[in-house]
Amino acid sequence: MNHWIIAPILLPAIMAPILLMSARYDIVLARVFSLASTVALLGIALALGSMVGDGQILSYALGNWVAPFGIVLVADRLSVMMLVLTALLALAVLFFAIDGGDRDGRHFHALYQFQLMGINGAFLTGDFFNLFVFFEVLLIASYGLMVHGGGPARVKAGVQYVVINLVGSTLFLIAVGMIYSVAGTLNMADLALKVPQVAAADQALLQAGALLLLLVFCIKAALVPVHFWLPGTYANAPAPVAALFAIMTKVGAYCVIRLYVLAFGEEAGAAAWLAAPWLLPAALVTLTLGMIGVLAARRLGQLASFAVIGSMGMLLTGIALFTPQALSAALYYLLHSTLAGAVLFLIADLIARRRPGIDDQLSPAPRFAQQSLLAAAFFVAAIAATGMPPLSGFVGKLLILDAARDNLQATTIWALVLGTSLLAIIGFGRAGSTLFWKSTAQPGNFPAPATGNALALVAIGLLLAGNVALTLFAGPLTAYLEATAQQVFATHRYIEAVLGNTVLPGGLL
Amino acid sequence: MAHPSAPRPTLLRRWFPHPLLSLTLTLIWLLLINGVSVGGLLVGLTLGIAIPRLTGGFWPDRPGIRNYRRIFSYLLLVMWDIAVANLQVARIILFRPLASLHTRWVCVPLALTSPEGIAVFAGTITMTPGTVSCDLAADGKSLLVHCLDAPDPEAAVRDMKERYESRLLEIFP
Amino acid sequence: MAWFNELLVSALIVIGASFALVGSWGLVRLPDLMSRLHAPTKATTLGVGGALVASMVYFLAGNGTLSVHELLITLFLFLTAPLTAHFLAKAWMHSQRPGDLPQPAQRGWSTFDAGEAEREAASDQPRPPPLSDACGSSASPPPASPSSP
Amino acid sequence: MIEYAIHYAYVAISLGLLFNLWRLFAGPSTTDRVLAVDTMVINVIALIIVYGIQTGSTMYFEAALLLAMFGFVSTVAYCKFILRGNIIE
Amino acid sequence: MSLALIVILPFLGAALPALLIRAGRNACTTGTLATSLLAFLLLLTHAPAVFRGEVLQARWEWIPQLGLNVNFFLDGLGFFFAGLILGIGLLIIVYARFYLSKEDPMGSFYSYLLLFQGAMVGVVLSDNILLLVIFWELTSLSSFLLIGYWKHLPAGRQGARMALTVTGAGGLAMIAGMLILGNIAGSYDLSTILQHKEAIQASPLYLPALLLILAGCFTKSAQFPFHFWLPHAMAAPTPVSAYLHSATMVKAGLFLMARLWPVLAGTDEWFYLVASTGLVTMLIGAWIALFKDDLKGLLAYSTVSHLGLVTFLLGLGSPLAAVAAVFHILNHATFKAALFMNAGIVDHETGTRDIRQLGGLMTLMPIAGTLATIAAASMAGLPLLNGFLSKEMMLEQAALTSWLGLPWLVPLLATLAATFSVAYSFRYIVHVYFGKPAGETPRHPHDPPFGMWGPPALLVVLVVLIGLFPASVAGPLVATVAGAVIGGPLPDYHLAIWHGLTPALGMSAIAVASGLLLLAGYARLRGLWSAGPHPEAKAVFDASVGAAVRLAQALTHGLHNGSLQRHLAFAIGSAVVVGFTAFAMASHAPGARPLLPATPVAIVAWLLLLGATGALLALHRRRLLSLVVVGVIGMVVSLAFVYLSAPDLALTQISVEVVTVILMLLALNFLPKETPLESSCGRRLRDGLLAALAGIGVGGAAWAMTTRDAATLSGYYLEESVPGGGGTNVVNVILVDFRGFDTFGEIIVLGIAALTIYALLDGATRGAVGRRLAAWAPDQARAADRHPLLLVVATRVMLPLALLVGAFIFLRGHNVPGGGFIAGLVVAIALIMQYMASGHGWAAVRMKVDYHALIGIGVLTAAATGVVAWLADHPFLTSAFGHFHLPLVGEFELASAMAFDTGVFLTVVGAVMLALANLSRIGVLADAPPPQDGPMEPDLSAPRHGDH
Amino acid sequence: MEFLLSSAIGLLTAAGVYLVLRARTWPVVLGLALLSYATNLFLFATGRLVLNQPPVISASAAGYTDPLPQALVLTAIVISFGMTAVIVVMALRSFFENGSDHVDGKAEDAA
Ligand code: NA
Ligand code: NA
Repeated sequence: MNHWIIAPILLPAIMAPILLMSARYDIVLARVFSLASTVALLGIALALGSMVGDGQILSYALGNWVAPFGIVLVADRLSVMMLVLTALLALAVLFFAIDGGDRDGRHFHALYQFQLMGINGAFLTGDFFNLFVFFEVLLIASYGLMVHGGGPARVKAGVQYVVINLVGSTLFLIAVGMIYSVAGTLNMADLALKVPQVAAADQALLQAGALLLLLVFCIKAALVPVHFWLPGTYANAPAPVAALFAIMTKVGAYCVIRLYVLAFGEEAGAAAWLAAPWLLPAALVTLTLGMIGVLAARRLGQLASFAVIGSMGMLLTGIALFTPQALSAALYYLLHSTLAGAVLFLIADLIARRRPGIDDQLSPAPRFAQQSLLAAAFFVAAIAATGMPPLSGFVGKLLILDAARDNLQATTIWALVLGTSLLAIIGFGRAGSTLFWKSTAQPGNFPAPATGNALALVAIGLLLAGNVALTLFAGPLTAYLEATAQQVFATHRYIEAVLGNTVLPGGLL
Repeated sequence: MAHPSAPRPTLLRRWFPHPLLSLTLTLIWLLLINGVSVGGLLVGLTLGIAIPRLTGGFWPDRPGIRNYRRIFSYLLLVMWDIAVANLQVARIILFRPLASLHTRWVCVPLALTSPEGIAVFAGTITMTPGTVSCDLAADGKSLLVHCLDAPDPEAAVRDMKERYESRLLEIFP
Repeated sequence: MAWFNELLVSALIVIGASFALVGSWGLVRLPDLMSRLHAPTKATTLGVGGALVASMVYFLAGNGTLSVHELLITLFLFLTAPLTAHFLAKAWMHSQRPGDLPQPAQRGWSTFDAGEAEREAASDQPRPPPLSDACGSSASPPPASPSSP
Repeated sequence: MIEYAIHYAYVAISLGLLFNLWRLFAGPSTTDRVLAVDTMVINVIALIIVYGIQTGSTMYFEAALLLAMFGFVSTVAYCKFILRGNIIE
Repeated sequence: MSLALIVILPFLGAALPALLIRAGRNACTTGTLATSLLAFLLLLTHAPAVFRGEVLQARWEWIPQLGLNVNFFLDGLGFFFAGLILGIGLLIIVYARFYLSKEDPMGSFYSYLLLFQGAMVGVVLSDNILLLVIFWELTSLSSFLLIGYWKHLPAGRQGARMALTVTGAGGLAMIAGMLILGNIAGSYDLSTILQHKEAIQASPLYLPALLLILAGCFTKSAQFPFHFWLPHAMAAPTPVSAYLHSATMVKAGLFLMARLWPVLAGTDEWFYLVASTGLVTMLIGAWIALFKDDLKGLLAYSTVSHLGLVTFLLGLGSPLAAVAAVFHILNHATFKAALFMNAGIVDHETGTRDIRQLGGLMTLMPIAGTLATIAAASMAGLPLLNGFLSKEMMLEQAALTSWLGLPWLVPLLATLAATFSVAYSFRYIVHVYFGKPAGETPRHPHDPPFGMWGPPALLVVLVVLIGLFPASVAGPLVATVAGAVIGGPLPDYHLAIWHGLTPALGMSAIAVASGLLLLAGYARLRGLWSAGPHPEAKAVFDASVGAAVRLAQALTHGLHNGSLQRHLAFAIGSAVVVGFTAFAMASHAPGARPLLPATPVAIVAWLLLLGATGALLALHRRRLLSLVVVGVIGMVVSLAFVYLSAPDLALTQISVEVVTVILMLLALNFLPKETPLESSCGRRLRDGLLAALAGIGVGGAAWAMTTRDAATLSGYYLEESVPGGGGTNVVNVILVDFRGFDTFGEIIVLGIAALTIYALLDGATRGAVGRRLAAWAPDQARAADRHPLLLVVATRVMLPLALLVGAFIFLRGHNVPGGGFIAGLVVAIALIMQYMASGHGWAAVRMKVDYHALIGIGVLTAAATGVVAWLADHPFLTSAFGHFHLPLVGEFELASAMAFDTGVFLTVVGAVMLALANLSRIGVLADAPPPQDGPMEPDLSAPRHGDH
Repeated sequence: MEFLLSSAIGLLTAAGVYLVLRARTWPVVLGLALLSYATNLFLFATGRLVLNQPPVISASAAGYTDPLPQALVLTAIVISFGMTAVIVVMALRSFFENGSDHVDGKAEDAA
């Protein structure tokens, strides 16, 4: 029995209460525990990666109850990739947090571990009600982290964030109910088997449910017109939290990939490729609005938020094409945009801390400490985020453009992808020159901060290095992602891994 | 809270600080599980011992009961009165013209001093004919009672004191 | 089930339900809150009581088991009904401030007494004392607490 | 016979509930409305007990038990709120 | 390998100057120079092979899936451009050493310069068009840094942004073009693409690809109408202008047109697009240059004009024109770089570049003056200098060109452009170096050090040598390069000073003559220019970017106004649209399940719900009442659960309801007691409509669902519950066993909720919020007694009873309704009643339990129960149960699920108590005097009194 | 019965949505509470409506309703309870921080 699959969920779930009980009053101990746990998570994720690297799909029947009756965890290339990404991001962000931000309020590290537990659970579960539970775990932890440290704007944004997500959770349950009421299962693999058999009379309920569920995932993925929560949330969250949230939008994207290829894909009969006609236009509008927002931003945090929205549009454009090639491209973009999005928030925070009173506003101000260093970091991050060569954003953009070639909407997609890149270039160019160049022309200096934020800079460096690594190893990586995408589309393999051979009807293999 | 100079409580006393409560809880447990078995009794006893110990702090100075037998007779009396009260009030609600009611407040001076005693008295008043105990004086020495129909307030007060308080005084210290 | 039992159960049910109805009707008919307070606290209590006794008899006669849940429910209702009436009355007195209350011998009714003093204190000095009470470092019970008669 | 009694009880208690609803609407004071809800809870307890008799099932008693145990908590909390604003001091 | 090294060296070397600058400016320069020189020498080692006509290649796989590989190749064209880039680069590096002042950060300058150099070499050596695009964009980025090098100058910042925007946009278009081109050719490798002329030109995608690629070329090479960025880029230090904006980067577009010439040129589309653009650019550039008073501005527009010239030649599509183009690229690089450096010298020496302030410098700076005169004469196209030769070739080609059937148009315009060219060239000489000094210049000029005039002198020597001996000096190079451009046999041509009396010579003569005339009448001409309209490109650009930004801001901030109501309306509206549309688009038939009759009790419950909901909507602004009414709804829902065979749900709902009410009341204490009426009528109507639609949708779905037969898994659970799960209450067995993992997540949600609440409340006691809280005063009259005696007594009596009931509900849960969660709530409510009756302080000291620890222990207990299964090599949460027999006690059951449920119980108690106790603590603090924290915030990591 | 339940779910949803769209945190929280009632009933109804057949195994039972939706609803109730608690406290904190309980944190009008 391979128990490794549950480790990414269980480890933080155990670490958090331990933090709660033993390290509540000792910040050093809490940091050590939290860091150790996150490093271990990375190790576990990598170990799982080597286990599923050969194309094997591992499943883990919790409580030893056979699927579809019990809950299963499923580790395939896709989910493990997400685990690795989460752990990497979490580790880098944790460095940033323990630079001091974790002391602004209570229970940062416990909430952080719970947050990781929720995210990992969402990536691993093979049951869509259990997915709801993990959504709630990751959401409620994110509520706590979001308002960490408090402050009027932050708490206000927190209220909005919570309310919109509670409405989302409501919708989630309604959608789950509608699907369960006609498909009679909660297991995703089993759902894939049941959906083609759903009677014509029941199709309306099924499809309405499935599309409402899609909407829920789109709320998480910040797709227009349900993206409104993101700018306020990300721009007001504590920097490490906003950076960690870069993976949260990807949870929504992951769910779209998982469920709408597996259960509403090729084999789904009347419900085949249900998501595509809705997703693509929404994704393109998201891309456009996001990058317009980049151009319009008045603060660096706001700019980063809209960049995240834009990148989600790009990512979901890739997903919405629903081909293995496009998925592989989208996955590359997913990796890239997570790291690139996260680092922007961290940079914005360091800048804001160095310009008291002006913070991260995109308006000229005197020079500040470590300006050149931060300028260099911003320059690299901006290159990545705008998709300029040579960094991963460019590679991702090329991959998506290449994959969109055969789509009927290819011209529109190309025009928007490239056109919005220009908006991003202008927006980032304006921001950078205002923050780093104009400041040189201003008289005076800001006082240097008390610390050099060495750990925070390490975090930024790690994330940027991640982007560079994505670029350098783009070849082997795309090969892996291609295999990943193929695996996602080979739904019978997943079904077989979860339900075993016996359940499969003859025609499916 | 033990007084510093108080002698060390005996073993029995420590394990059964409130034997009556322990016994009651064990009994209720047996009734709850709807059957008498050794296992059930063991669980009941465990709870009967554990719960009073756990909750001891929340009920400091539990009153000693002077006379257990009186409780039973008092309960019977109250039950009877409740039945009567219901009929009387039902009649008022259904048939009496509202204008003919002698609705009024009365002040009942209290002879009871123990909080538990006062509480039981006040509760009894509320549960029985046409009266609701509404407030206690700040010094705990009077009870404000609202009467739905009391043509003679003094008689009402006298009635309450004689019928219930005098009996309660025999039960509570 | 013996017809007698049936009759008993039926009668109890009917009596209980009738009292429940009468109590609720009283809530509608009686003219002011203090009068209305008399209706449900009694009639409904017997209403539920009737149903409970009916239930006890029914299950005792049907299954031969004495169901204690009904007793517990009764116990809780009897423990709490005076309490809710008491609090409703206090709340009403607090918000309506009836002028026709008899006054007790020394101190006023606890809803009002010290209330004036406390309100005055509050208007002069908006922070009445004890943090100690808040954090429990002094375990002094509330003034009217039975633990310190 | 019991069946008839039960039907009578349903009708009577339901009517009672509707009276309570009327009081909930009519008020006039908040206390009146709290009283209406408190009475509703008691009527519902009765309803559940009668339902238990009708179905011959003891499965539902705990619901009545919890209502009896905790129904008053809300009422007291509302009153405490009216009295002091702060329900836990 | 060494091929790649030529590209990589500048990139690697870019780190050097940044490091060496600590060792001094000379060390910095030397390091940079060495890097560049090494690359240049490496390139030269390949010269023999290239001149033999060999094509060298180096290939590495990078992203084979995409066809993006690190492939380089070196042929004549690449060699020529690489040589130009590296060679002129060397001169620029030397020049910059003397040009930059002490205040300028030289390290970063050289770093940027080397980055640019690497990118540029990458462009010209790439054998993969995607790789080429990468280097192409890198030139944009590095030039952004170089143009903005003087950060304190607004012109520099704006120029940099403008250049980045225009060339970036072109680059984006080019990406698309390259992707199309590669797709047509079946490969992104240039060497392959160049083999597919027919396929490419026959493809329906030829025109889009051409347009997109040309967009990249034209923007980069500052062709009309994208020419405007170049003069503004002149805000850069002069070495940058000389290097990027005359010698190299702006020629990248020309390079690419030349590179793709074999497969793209020769069509009508190519001719009309490229030749016309080139011609117009040549003309307009020259005309504007004539009126620029800034030396660098003049040279910038002159560059635009010359770039147009080359573009025009390439656009003609004939091999001879291509040869001319190559030759002119070479010539222009020499004289223009020399002139830029000269302009820099003038600026450096006099302190100004404004022609109107200059004059008569020849006597003061004879060396610089001589060099400038020769270079400018070459630019004017005077014989014996190299500029003359290639301009003659151009005029000759122009003379042969007919445009839309008009044979005279192109020659005329070409001559006109040449005329302007002569005029501005002479203006550079005459108005700067000859005549009278216009006045005092900011600095007193003299000839610069050798380091500054040496590099231009070297170039001027080339200008003369090529001019005199074109065939021997430039011949082989031009032949090799042109061969690479044409990609086939070279046409018959001669590089010579004298070709006889050709039409071109005549046109040239006319140009020189009329050019001199124009200069003579410059003052009047100037008046003519001033009178005409001058669309200032910068203003237009700024206005359009400004408009775009304002539009973006209007859209973004108008749309994202931070209003939750709007967010929600969009979200709910989307759900309504998606739900109804999806339902309508799919097939549906009414269900056939027999309906349950509606009993009177159900109808009354329904009426109660209706009434309560109505009352809620009517009373919702009175907050206490609204809470009371919601309680009624909750009660009806509980009742429905009882009635519809869900006792566990009823129990849960009832207990949750109580806790929620307490929680809400604790919060309401501080909040306003009334909700103001602030929505407009229209808003309420809109919301009402949305609400109605949502209600109809969800209600309709419920109807559709409940009226059809169910597909369900329940059979398995009902069968397996007793034998497999050891319990008869199937719901509980699902919760703690079949789907125990959900429950594990659920208690963690509760735990997190409590932690979050704790953190939120703890934070509310500190800082500004804490002070506000301490200053809080109740907004209502308060009754006198805090702890009414009756409540105190009743709750004390109830506590043991409630705990007993809690234990009962907990223990029976596996078999009949109940379980850890409900038991936890029962216990928590019983405890909270103590807080309510006797006060926070009184109860808190008596609760000896740390609620945080309770949550922790609860979660760990549940987890431990799950982990124990590993010992038997079963998955997490695998349950075990057994029936045991003890003497006296008899048969009893023990199930691991009980341990799990204990975890649930502990977590629930801990979470509810932590939340409520701390919420009530806030109330206590608010009633207390403000804490005397002083200016310092208390240490957060220290344990504080009273937090459980 | 199905109609009663469906219409009740619809009504609760509608009222919930209307309240959620109000401008103050208090009605929003109440709206969320109504929505969670509606959702719980909806999810519960996926098991279809069955009278007096609770999913407790016993020899005398005539049949059982679908236990799975009940378990799901239980989970949902608990989770939404936790969520309600958080949003209430967060709304309170926001009120403390912003001096207003407007969902957008707007300062109280002078009026
Ligand atoms: Na009475
Ligand atoms: Na205060």
